[in-house]
Amino acid sequence: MIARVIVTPKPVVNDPQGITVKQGLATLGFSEVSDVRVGKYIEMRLEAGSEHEARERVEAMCKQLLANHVIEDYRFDIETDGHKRR
Amino acid sequence: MIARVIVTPKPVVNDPQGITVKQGLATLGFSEVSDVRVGKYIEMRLEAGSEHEARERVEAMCKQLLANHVIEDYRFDIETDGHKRR
Amino acid sequence: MSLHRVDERRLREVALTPEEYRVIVEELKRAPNEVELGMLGVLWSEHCSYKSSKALLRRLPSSSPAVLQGPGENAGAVNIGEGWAAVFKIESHNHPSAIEPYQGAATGVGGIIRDVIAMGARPIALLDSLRFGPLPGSSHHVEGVVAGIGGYGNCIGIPTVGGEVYFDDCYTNNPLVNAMCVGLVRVDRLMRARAEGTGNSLMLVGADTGRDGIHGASFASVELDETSSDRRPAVQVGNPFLEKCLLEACMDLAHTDAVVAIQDLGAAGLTSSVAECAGRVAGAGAHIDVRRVPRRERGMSPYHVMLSESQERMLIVVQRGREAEVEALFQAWDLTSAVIGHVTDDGHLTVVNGKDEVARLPVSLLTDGAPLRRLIGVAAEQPPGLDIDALPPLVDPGATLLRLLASPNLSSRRGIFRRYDHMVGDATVIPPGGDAAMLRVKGTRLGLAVTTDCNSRYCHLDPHLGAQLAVAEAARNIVATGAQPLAVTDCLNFANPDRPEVYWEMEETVAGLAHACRAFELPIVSGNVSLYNDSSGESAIYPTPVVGMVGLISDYDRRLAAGFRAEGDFVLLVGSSHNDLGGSEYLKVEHDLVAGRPPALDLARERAVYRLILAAAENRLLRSAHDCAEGGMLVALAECCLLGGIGVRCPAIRPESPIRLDAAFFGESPSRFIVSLASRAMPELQSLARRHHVEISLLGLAGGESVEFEGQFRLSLAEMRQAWEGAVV
Amino acid sequence: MKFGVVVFPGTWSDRDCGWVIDQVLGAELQYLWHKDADLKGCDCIILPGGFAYGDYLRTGAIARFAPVMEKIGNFADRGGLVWGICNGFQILCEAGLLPGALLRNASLEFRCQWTNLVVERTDLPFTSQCSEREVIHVPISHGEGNYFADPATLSRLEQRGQVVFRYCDATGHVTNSANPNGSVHNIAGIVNARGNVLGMMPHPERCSEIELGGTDGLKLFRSVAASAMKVLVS
Ligand SMILES: Nc1ncnc2c1ncn2[C@@H]1O[C@H](COP(=O)(O)OP(=O)(O)O)[C@@H](O)[C@H]1O
Ligand SMILES: [Mg+2]
Repeated sequence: MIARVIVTPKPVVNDPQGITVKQGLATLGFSEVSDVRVGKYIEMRLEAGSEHEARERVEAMCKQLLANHVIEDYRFDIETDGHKRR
Repeated sequence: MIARVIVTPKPVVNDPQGITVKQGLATLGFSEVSDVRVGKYIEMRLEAGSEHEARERVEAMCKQLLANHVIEDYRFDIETDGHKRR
Repeated sequence: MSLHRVDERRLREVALTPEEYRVIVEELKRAPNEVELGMLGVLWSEHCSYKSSKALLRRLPSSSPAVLQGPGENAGAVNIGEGWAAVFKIESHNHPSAIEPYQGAATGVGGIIRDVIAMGARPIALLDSLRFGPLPGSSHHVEGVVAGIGGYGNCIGIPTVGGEVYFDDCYTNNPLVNAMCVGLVRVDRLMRARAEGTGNSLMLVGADTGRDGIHGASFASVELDETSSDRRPAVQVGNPFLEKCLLEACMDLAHTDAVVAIQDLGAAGLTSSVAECAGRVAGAGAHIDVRRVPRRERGMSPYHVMLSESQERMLIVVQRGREAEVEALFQAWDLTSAVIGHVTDDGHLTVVNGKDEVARLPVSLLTDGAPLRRLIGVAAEQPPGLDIDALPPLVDPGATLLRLLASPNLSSRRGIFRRYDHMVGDATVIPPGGDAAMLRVKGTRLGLAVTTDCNSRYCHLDPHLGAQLAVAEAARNIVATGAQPLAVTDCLNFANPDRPEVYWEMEETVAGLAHACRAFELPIVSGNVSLYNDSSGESAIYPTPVVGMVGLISDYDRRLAAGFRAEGDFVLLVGSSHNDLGGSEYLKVEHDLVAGRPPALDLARERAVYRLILAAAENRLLRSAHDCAEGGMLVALAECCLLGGIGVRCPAIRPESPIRLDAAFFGESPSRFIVSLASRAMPELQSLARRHHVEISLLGLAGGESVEFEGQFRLSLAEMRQAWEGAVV
Repeated sequence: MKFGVVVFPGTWSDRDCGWVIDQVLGAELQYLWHKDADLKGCDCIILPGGFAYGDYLRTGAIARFAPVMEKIGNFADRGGLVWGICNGFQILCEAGLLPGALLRNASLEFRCQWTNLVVERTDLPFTSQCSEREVIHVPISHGEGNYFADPATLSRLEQRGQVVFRYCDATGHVTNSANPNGSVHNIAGIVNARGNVLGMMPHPERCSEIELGGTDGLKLFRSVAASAMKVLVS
């Protein structure tokens, strides 16, 4: 299976990287962009008995390692097809 | 509108971060994970006349700034509801 | 002999000429197979074989009583006393950095560190010599390269203590990124990468092998053109964390005597490291099985494995039967290691894939077989002359000084070096920002001064003289710290040597380097050559022979920094000034001219000035010393003030004819220093100067918050600092 | 007095801390390997600077799971002295031994430079040799030293006086321009409520000898050496 995790800075955390990207875009003429947040994307290939099980494991990975709850939120989806396709 | 861009290291490119995270997960007992790639997630709020136009603009942003096409691939989706919701 | 048919395109792919192919067939008495062709292609590339420069490099002096290891190993080594050897080398990563600035620069740093590790030394310092097109156009490259160097050096924990940055149109399409690494090792622990002992095991340690960078070496040996970006997958991504573990594990190897040699994997990966290691021992060969090479990806062919340039890998030659000891040392750092083959005595590099032989080539054919290229040098057109009398007189020296301080070639580099950890190691006793940096050798009083220097505008105007001036400037920077110049490493960056004027520049440069190094009794113990720095034949770079130099002081307590230290100190100019405006930054900034001859260099005078400064430092007469370089006396004086936070008051300068006022202030005559000293030390310095036949003249008194030449101009330190620190990023 | 200096893969200030403890301070030094399950009788544990596990994902994220960290957590719970410097501070935050987190510098650039710190607590085992509101001169070297805590945590920290060091100008004024990384309230170092776990971004081990530009860092090492005698680890 494939898990796709997205980790984003919490809204209260200021995101200097997002601000810089926004400025960079403006300099390049993309002034239609009013807000940018930069986060992380983590793609994992994993074995699991069921989608439910995978979901529980990935949830645990996010809690323990992939995101820091003081500053970050996370969300993810699981693709079971990926498993079948292999 | 909201654009959600995912930038990932190209498949042939070495991803030290992914390798290290995979090892970290294994140490924590998540040995079912066989592969990890770490990339960037960029969420942008932007104005555009149409979804089509937004798509073209975001494509240009990715090419020019958001992704380094030497070592990275990108993909994105556009949420027009986001616009309506505001 | 009938030429075996080979696809022309295939030959181009591996960057071999039909003539070279003919030599290969003749030597092998058969056609090489695909894998062999690839292996020969990379090892015969300019980058690995030095086929265009080898003949020239032999002219460089490489010995002195201090030399423990000259050219031919992964890095040079000199004895610095108290049982210690300093190990160092400089290397280019120009082409990769042009394509991908961050990773190109980062992996350049990673590569040069491994060369030092291979000598058994612990790396203690990095330097970076950089050249870009003018700002702001080049800022993307500058940002990427600086971030990449910092990204690698900061993470691995080796301080980046020095370097240089220049901007010129000629580097717009061909930025130069040269990195130097300095290490320390006990003299009796100095390693050599020699595959000794038939039957000994070859172990590959560190990163798993992926498909990255295949043909990187050949890539560095051709000009960049429009299709270069299509080859971008050749660019590798560095992993400084892994290299840090590799570094520590290699240091731990000193705890066992099971290790015969360490060799890094750089350009041309496994092929070159195994061939080089075997090539250093007469008659030695190697047998390796690609199947035993740990992979990062599936589906890799023997060809891929042999040519991969995956970073952060080392080859270790281990005594047979003791592999487990070595494996355990790497295991402790969570690093994989694998026995991939063994040393043989058949003089061949044999590659098998399990049971199948996939390549078998004489080691000597790989390492020394490339036919040297006979190139012809034809003197380049004389650059424009300079009619100094036609230059308008200097009106407002203060305003000119401000413009020069703000010129990107002269401005403060703090915006760059504060992005580098230059303190880790607790050894940096002179930080970046002045002349040479200095590292103490912990546990002793020894100090190592390190610098890289080259004014390529001089080299463009006169490569022979320019090369000498580069050596002199490096030595002057070392001497300014109170250290004695000890040895040199050089990185020769040139355009396409097939062009006669470029090859002529190379000949002249090497002759100039050799001449100056002989005069200063400085051996060149290591180096690197980077050619084809011209995109599509246009916009060739200036000849850029970067000189990396190491100097020694027996007690770092006597070191000198550039900044003024105390109000009321005498400020002196050591050496004499001439009408040396040719090639100066003043001409470029104020008159938009790159013209004339570089300043004349009298090597004997230059040495006399070194002796004076070193004797004065030895006797603790001086409180500061700074060499005069680009921007001349006044810029040097301004730097002394800005670095020390103390101004200077001077009587007006009224040079005697024929010396012009602009030349007195901004001319770039070599063999000059600005020093400061307590007034009571003056008589002693005067007699010392007389004894060394060096002219010294009192410029003024340190003190206050401004630089003032009475009746000529006065600038506050604050406005000078604003100009100086505002320019570069 | 025995200092334990923890070594993770990717740590690099271990040798500098070791040098100061051993060669400058003359105290007993014990390196602790990240896989160690025993603190070997150390009185103060230093988590030094570096890029443990490359700081991949987040600074300190992987390091905090090292076996030695569990022991260090227990040791801290019993009142043992734990001192995180730079990467060590980041690891302590990740491990939850200190509140908050360290974000990327506001400039998005790595910064290696000297800073001034005003010492706001001198009643701690780490700062007893400093004087009240003394300004000390200590270098930083980090890309992610931008201290962040949510408003509630922040006000709790301030109320309880847990801010030990703040970036300031040469005269001790806490100003925006003296803040090198964007940290909230110019915070450079904090201590836990009990006062036995200190985290700081600046590097005292880089300024403990005059030839390196200053000796203010040695005051902190001396403080620990002096006060460790008084701390009873139950
Ligand atoms: N310009 C030069 N001056 C002196 N020695 C040089 C020069 N260029 C290369 N060398 C020496 O030639 C040898 C091969 O260089 P290189 O291929 O760059 O080394 P490596 O394989 O370690 O990267 C080295 O010993 C190097 O020091
Ligand atoms: Mg200088």
